[in-house]
Amino acid sequence: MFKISATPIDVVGLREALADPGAGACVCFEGWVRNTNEGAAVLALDYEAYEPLAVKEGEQVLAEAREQFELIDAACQHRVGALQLGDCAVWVGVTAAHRDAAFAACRFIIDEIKARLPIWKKEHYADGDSGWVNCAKPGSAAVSGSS
Amino acid sequence: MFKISATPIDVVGLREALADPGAGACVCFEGWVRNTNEGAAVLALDYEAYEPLAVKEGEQVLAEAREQFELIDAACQHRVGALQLGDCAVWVGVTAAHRDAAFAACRFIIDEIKARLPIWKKEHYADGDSGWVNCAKPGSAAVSGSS
Amino acid sequence: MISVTARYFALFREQVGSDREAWTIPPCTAGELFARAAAKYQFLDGTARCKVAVNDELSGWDTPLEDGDTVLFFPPVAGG
Amino acid sequence: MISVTARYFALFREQVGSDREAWTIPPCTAGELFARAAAKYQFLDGTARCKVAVNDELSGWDTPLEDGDTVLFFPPVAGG
Repeated sequence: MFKISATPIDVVGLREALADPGAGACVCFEGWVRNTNEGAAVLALDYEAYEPLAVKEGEQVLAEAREQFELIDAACQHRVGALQLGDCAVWVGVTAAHRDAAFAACRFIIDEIKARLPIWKKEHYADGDSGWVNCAKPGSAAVSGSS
Repeated sequence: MFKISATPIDVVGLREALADPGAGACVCFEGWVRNTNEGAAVLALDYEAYEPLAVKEGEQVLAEAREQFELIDAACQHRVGALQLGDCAVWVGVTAAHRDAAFAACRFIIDEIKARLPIWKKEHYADGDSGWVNCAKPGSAAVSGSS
Repeated sequence: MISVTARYFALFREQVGSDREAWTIPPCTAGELFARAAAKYQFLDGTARCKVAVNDELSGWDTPLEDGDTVLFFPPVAGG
Repeated sequence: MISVTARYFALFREQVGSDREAWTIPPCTAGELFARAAAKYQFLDGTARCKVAVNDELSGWDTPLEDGDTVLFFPPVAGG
């Protein structure tokens, strides 16, 4: 199940919900707000999503993962709003009988989520500047990258 | 830090201990006791470790991961004793600035832990039989496999 | 002429100063409307890096627009 | 002759019926002592799948044993 959340992601509850007697492997990925990006000191982030399509595309990514890998379950939540350093921006959890499938599917899901969902990230820097990650910056030739 | 634990692994506390303002990615792997192995219905497991060498080798695996990948932190705990279905047998947690390193290191660590540490697993089956995983079974030609 | 609604997100919304705009234009594709908006508001990222949805469906830039459509212009995404 | 202590784990311990055993033997390697124990207790997994530690250090099967050594015989491992 994919969800966009305006409140902190309940990583403990989400992991517990994955419990299944047939699962031998559980792989979870979390993306955290970190204090630097491309060499600039970051103070905080704003995440924005177009929720109707982000949810539709997020569910599609999870469905593709279930089709491509031998999974028991797969889930993902993405945060929106104002985030502070250390906050969890995105959580992916996958269970499978064996760890090969769990690792591969977890990686597939986060890669696709980052590439395909209509979600944007505005960074606020220590020098007072700010910028939308991956977007060409008006008044500048630079394009900021993402991790 | 690597630890052998005779009590349930505190996956929530271990993950929280990984928090770091420079970390953008956190990947956790958990191995759970599942209800089948190689087609046999499993009821419970006993894990046994030779702790002095398991800890030494576990710390060595974590050190190798830190050397080979750009990590912020890496930790692992392995359970011993009598485990029930669904119990967490092993937990690996890795943080890094970027997810490439976090995924690769988490996979490396669990693979090495499973291959190198003096830890053994005895399965108790629904049909009353039992067996040590990966060991040739006395009175039988079969060698049981692991996941 | 057709009447369509354009919706702008993230950086585009900031550049436009609004999250939506009514356009009355000759029949055209989503990409052609994007070119008009990009010229008007000086969007720097082109269609190779941006995405478009027509009536909540991700679509190709060559999708012909119809009267009443809502066209969503997505600047380069950065989830995760 | 040398006196060494062999320690048995998991399946080996069950087959031996004890977790340790004192051996007094002509000077030999860890692998040669393992062969004696394997013959005595009918261990089925050979040195290719088992591991040995001498005095708490993982060692090669060709390690010569010395008087007083403790030799740990590890059947195939299955952590995780």
